[in-house]
Amino acid sequence: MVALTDEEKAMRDGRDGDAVAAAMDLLIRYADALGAAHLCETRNVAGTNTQPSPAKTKLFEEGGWSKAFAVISLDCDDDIEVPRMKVPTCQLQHGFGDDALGIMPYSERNIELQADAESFYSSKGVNVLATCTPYQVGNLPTYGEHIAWMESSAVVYANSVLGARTNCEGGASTGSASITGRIPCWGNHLVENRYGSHLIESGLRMTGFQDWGLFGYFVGDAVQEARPVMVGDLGQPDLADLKHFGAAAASSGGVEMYHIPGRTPDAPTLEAAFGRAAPPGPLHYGEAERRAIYDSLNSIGNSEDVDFVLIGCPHASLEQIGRVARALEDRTLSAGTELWVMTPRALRAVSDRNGWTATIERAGGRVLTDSCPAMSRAAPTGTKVFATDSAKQAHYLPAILGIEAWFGTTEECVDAAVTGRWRGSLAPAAVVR
Amino acid sequence: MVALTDEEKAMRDGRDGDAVAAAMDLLIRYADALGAAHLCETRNVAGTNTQPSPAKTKLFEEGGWSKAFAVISLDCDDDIEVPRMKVPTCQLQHGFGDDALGIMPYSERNIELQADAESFYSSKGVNVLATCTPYQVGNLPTYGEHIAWMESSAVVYANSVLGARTNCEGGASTGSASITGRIPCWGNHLVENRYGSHLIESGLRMTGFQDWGLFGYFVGDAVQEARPVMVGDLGQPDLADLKHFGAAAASSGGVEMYHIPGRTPDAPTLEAAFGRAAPPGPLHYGEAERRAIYDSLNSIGNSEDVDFVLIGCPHASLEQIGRVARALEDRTLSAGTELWVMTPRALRAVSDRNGWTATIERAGGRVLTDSCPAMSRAAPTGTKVFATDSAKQAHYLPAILGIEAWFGTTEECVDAAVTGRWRGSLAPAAVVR
Amino acid sequence: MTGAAGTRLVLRGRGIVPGRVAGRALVSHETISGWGGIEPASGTIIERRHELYGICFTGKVLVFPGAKGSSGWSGFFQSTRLMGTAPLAMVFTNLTTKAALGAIVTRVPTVTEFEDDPVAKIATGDRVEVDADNGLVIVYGPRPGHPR
Amino acid sequence: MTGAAGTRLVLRGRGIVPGRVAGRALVSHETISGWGGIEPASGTIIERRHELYGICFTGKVLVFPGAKGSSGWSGFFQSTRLMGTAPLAMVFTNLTTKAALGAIVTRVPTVTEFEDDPVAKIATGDRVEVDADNGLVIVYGPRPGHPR
Ligand code: F3S
Ligand code: F3S
Repeated sequence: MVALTDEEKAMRDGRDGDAVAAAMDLLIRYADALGAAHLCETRNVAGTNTQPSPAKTKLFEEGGWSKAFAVISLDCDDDIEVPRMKVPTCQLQHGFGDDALGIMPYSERNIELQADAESFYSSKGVNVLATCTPYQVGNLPTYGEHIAWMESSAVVYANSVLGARTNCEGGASTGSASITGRIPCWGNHLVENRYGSHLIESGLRMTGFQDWGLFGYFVGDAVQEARPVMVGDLGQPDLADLKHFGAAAASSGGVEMYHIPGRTPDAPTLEAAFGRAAPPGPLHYGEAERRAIYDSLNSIGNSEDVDFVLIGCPHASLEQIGRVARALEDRTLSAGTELWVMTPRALRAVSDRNGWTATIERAGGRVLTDSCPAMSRAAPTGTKVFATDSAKQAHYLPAILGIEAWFGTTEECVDAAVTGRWRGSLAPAAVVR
Repeated sequence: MVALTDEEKAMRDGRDGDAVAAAMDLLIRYADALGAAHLCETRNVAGTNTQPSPAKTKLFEEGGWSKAFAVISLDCDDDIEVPRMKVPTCQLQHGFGDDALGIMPYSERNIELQADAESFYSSKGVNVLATCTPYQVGNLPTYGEHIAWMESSAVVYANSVLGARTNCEGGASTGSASITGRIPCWGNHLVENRYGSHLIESGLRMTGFQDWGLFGYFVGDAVQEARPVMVGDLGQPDLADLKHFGAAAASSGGVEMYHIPGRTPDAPTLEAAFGRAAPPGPLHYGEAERRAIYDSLNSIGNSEDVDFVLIGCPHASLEQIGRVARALEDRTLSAGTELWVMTPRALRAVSDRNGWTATIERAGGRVLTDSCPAMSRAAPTGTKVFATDSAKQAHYLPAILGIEAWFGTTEECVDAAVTGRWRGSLAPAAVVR
Repeated sequence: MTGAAGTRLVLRGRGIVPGRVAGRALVSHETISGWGGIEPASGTIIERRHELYGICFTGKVLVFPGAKGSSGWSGFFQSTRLMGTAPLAMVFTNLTTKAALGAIVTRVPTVTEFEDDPVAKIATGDRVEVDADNGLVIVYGPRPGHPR
Repeated sequence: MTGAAGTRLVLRGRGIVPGRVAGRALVSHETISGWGGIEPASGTIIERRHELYGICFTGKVLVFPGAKGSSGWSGFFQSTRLMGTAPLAMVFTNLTTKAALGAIVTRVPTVTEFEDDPVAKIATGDRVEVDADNGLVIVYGPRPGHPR
């Protein structure tokens, strides 16, 4: 049984109202299911309440957003009043917003419902970031900070790259955390569970963004939910590289935490990555493994006529938008092809200011926000074949929409948008001798 | 003499044009002055080229922005053509923009000149973030990444909180880095220079944002340019706390790097913070020291009639804006008092969406971007007494504008804006027994 | 009850959502995704390369190694409850936050942390009783006495 | 030259911006800020609590412990060059990126990394020769032979 502080008992017993009591009840059931010894305090919650779903719509129609919050975010059937968020709580990606109207088969009713939900949650103090990359827009937990986040690609970034501590939370646990400031202290919150479990030895140097995505997809497939430690002469990753790597590893497997000694903060050295345990025998990543992952990500593509290009999964960094804009300067998209760049609305404001949005739109592309095709299950009408530079989107979108996929570099994707044809191929690996 | 790679020699010898050759020449002179053995590669540069100054205006009038870039950013008197940035380069805070027009004594000509400079630099690929907190808006270097940043508050954050590596660079070094991707590998770039030099033992728990600012101001004053290591039962800082702490330490001293064992990534433990050296005898931070810093920051205030309140130095986090909005709900500023919240334009977009900007404006306050009163030497006309929750702004603004200052909590500042009176006082310290 | 006729096997684990139910097992040897993995409206597995692609789990005792994929897992299974398509019970091997929270909000009896791997011991179609109050899963086999 | 009449002291350091000049010293015992510390248009120290508050350094050999404050340091001193208000030379104790880059872009002979601290050895008004080509600062005193 989870041990509670006096403060936590008071919340459970109703001192702060029914909603807080229900939240504590859910957290206690959840902590007990996990076998957590106690709860951690948190001041940083990232969840998703606003995205439309049939179940949510039904609840809203029954009893408004309070009802939807009670059931979905607290697992509570009572009529409760939703209090203000107790701790800073942000909204992650949700469904498409206004900018989607009329450009894809996405329901106007969903857009309206979501806007309404957004107003409701804003009035309760939720910070609507509307992105899967809160760390790109000012929600930057500090090293060792206990946080309660959803979104697998954000969770793996927060744990591994920022050294914050979170499990892969869900709607009810983040909802309950937001009004109590508590989350079960289990799993990734405890140092002893953060050490590496698998050693991956790369014989290749990563030559860029695509390489980091391929490597991440390999690693996730190889270790599933475990905690891989990557060594080798990998080169210096930047934000976009690690964002891409982690999202891929969280898609092909369920990686929530990894170490790259010297490049991620929890492991200055290989030894530190494994704690007191000896590193296990290594798995090798070389040319053949890289090629196999590339081929597997490209096994769903048949037709080389590309209707749709998607950049920005996880949501594009400023550098990525700048790269797309540069690649599209003085070019025009093929008549039958759409190109979308997904980014947080806050970064779209920077893209506008830098003239990147205008360059992309002049070529016929779009910079969209809040969601993505996989999340909202919507691509341009009639899309049969899509291309992306994201291993994660290539993993999910064909399954979700039943379309073909090509995976390549950012520049190959832009080329496909301009020519309407997929002409990508895997560049030679940088083998370390 | 700094050792150059073949690639660097080719740049120096003009392979990539005159501007790149001039940049290499500056970097070589600079590296030799420092005694650097070699240059590091960098893909992340943050500088400031666009802010108007009399010297810059003169150069612009002589030879356009190319001339200004050559002289100020490369220390070169030749007529050169400015190439595109070679590596991702962002623009830090500059002068006030459009949103300042007519609300303060700030020259319209400066605003025009800056907008013109901004277009020029955008066309060269500069990412105009226009903030002293690039890490809040998507420029997030990874652990161990070599970067070349200006802005002391950003430098100390990047080194200490993110574990990236940068010295406190200047206009010419960042200008040269932006078109070469190189910076002297010296100082904070080398692990052996990153260990702690001073031990600060706090007998107080930090109870919030103000406490972190007071503590930072104390630490900077005590260690000047050195590398302090803070221990004690400090509590869990969040982004805003460490942003504030570092900016204060960089203002009262010149701290570029610090450690809080377990809270900053370079030092999981006290021992790790000092490397192979034994920790030196500690300096103590207790109630008396906290009180003395508070009194010193408040020694410039005489009149309790506050004309102006400034929040957001370094530029406000979303949580800070939300706090101000909440404190201003259904209130109205005193007729004679202005309240400004400074934040990056990207976060202002989020503030707008969350309704916070509207709440603040409804009360009579403003959310402004791009700069700050100290940077642009401009406050509302007639300001005699200002109040702020930022130790850094309290340190600089009275000197720059010759006005009186009060330093307090965010809520005390908002109260001063609403009542027109300063009623702040130092809350009791949380003494750890 | 563990001594009833036709009892094949008693698996001992830990109950994490209380309750007792009996029904037919649906066994997945592969982990299950929520988002991109199931369709709550119909209670079916929709991941194209999954061994249970197209199969409906509504009213079944879902036996699986664990949860994978997006953090929406619990939300997707909660939706099955709200849409009336939930499984009857959950029996899984690996305890993770996704699976634990998912089981809780699906509100079906759930047992995990077994001494023996349930995925290896139970076959689709087996009649099983899930006694989450006592952390037991009793496997009766496809029909009483039928050899496997 | 080091043997010339009236020589008081030779300080040995490292020249980081080449050149040789002679002039009067202006000594600050406190570090100097760029932004918020000097006014380039007039070449004066403007930090209110600074020991040299209101003093002009133009044409002087500026002797100081080091640079402090904002990263605009080099830019502010570069502006003194562009506005014609620069010091004649720089002599400082602590080498940092701010001070090194500032000296370079001010383009005045500069020596640092001394065996003896120049701030302790030189007084305001001393005649000094800065020989940055050889890393030397020769201090002649306020007038030849005058005891200090
Ligand atoms: S929400 Fe983000 S991580 Fe990818 S699947 Fe959609 S862009
Ligand atoms: S630029 Fe930023 S750090 Fe403070 S002095 Fe101005 S707000």
